[in-house]
Amino acid sequence: MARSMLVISRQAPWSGLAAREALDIALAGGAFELPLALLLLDDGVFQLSAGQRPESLEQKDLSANLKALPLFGIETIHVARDSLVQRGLDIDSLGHPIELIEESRLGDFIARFDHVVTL
Amino acid sequence: MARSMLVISRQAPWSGLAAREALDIALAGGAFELPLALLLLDDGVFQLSAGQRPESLEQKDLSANLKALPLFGIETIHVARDSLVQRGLDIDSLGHPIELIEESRLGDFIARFDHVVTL
Amino acid sequence: MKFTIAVFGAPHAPGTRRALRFAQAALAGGHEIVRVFLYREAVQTASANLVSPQDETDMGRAWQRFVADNQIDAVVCIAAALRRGVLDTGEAQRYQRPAANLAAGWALSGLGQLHEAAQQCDRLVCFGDQ
Amino acid sequence: MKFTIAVFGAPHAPGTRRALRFAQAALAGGHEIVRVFLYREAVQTASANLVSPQDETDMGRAWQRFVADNQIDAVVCIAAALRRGVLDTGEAQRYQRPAANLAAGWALSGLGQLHEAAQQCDRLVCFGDQ
Amino acid sequence: MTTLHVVSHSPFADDRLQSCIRLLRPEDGLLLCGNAVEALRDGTKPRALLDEAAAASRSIYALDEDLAARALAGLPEWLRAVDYAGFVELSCQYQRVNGWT
Amino acid sequence: MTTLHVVSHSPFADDRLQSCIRLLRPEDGLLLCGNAVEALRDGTKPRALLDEAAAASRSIYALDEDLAARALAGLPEWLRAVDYAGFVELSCQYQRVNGWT
Repeated sequence: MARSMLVISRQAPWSGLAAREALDIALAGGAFELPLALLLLDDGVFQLSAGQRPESLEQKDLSANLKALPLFGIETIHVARDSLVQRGLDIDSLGHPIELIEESRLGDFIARFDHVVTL
Repeated sequence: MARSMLVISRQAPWSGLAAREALDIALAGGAFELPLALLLLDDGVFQLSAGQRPESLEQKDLSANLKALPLFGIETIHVARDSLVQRGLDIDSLGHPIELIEESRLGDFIARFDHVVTL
Repeated sequence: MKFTIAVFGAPHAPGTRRALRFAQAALAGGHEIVRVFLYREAVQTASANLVSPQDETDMGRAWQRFVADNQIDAVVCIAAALRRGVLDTGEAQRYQRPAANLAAGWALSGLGQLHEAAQQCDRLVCFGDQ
Repeated sequence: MKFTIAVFGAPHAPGTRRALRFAQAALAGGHEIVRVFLYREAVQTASANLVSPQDETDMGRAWQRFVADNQIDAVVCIAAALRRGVLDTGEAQRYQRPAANLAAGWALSGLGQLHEAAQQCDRLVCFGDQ
Repeated sequence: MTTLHVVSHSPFADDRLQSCIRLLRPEDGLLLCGNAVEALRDGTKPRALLDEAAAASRSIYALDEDLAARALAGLPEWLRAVDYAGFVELSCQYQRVNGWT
Repeated sequence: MTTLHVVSHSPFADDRLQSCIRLLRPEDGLLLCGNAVEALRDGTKPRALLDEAAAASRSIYALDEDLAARALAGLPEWLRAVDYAGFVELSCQYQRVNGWT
């Protein structure tokens, strides 16, 4: 049976290449149809913020890559609820369908996967 | 009259090249006999910790470079007192002679210099 | 056990040295290393152009020796390497850049190589900048 | 006013782009740039080997064009560059490395050049990784 | 003798903003750019710190392109947004620039 | 199903240690290395967090070379120092390794 991988993305979308390169790991794994999940934690939740205008910083739209995840077999984006709350993001107006994970369940969630890559 | 520079070093000595490269700016300026000062702030105060053994990490002794400062005309190392206290460092057992600066005086101290470089 | 070692930090980062020491200890403990994979800033560790001061450890050289001495499968992410200017002969020609600078012993390849190694190993261990 | 611009972050760091926009705005505002000085990870911005994906801004090229178009005195710290594998022809020969990769328009020199510029300018403005 | 402090790290991940605010004087300025503008999010701890600093007569600016990229709403009245021309002007107006790199 | 978390950033400058401790379960392990071992300094806030975690049955380890380099004294009784062979053993003993890179 294929080994599963969790990619934990902890960086804001405008911090250089970190968020993009985390997502690239997920997309590459999805292309091989591997069992793979993405968890946005800490500043990683800023990737979900609605109405982003990456063109003001001459950046590509990371949001489009997030939207592409289902095409690569990654149906849901997992998100730490307390990271969202701490950063003042409104859970009801995010740009993407997500699955919230409570703080008390984060450890169990991580332990569901064979491998973890945190970026 | 020569313009003065304050180098603010905020990184621990074992964080890669940051602390060393901050100190190199100070030493290079000292070699030209420019009016220059060094302020250790935040994690930068770990550079003063006594009894360090850089050889356990195959690193060069940064402490020797700090000791060399007077040879380059930088007589005192300035240190933010609250950074030391917050990090549990004992002010009486530091490896170097220093001049403490109180939190309320940091802004005035910085404003004494023509230029500031923070690393 | 079978390990995959992923390195993300710059050549002179403490995490890059720690990854090497961990890899050496894994072999010494009788374990196997399926692959070493350099990603993000770590691709610079595979640059043949790094020049360390004589009294400092040359991390690029140390990794290169480890890879050669133990015949480690040593892969550098090609997308990360192109962005950061680490090119093999083929890429240097393709993009008409002055010269290849990938050190011997390393191979440029895709992120798929990280996943392939993850499929073959018991533990994937990642090391960052700190 | 006379500005010196010091850049410390990697080529793709937000701070490196911000430094360029600031420098352009300074010139547009009628100010003078005494020198641009690359230090720490920013030395990679002067690598001629950087290859950006076609739909992304090529920061190395953007800086190079700015420096050329405005005849900016553009210095890369030699000690920082050696450690990170950015070499001009002379250094590549001296250390017998495969090839020089310093982009045209940049010159390797010592930290003294940062201090010299600081002596000549009204404002030294530093940009980091973020 | 005034100083313009420039902070660009996320206040949630990094200690720079907090460290800077503690040494900011009424005559100094603070320019938020990059991820540091996230400190302006309504209802967060960093925002409370900024509100407090503004109430104590600290001058706080933000780079407009970073506000736009993040679609930040609910910006405080005390905030002054600047473009790059404004950033350059501030660098002249204050007597030194301390970039918290 | 157990996880070994590896943290190496300074707890005074960065949020990784705090974020990690909040999701650590009794069956997980936490290995401090690099500047993260500074969290062990007596009388500091990060140390209080670690003391609390240890009291709640969390297993906490530290890489011995990082303790030695910093001449850390007053180490807590609950701490287990490991060398690289021990780091490798922990990686086998726990079922996955999460490096907080």
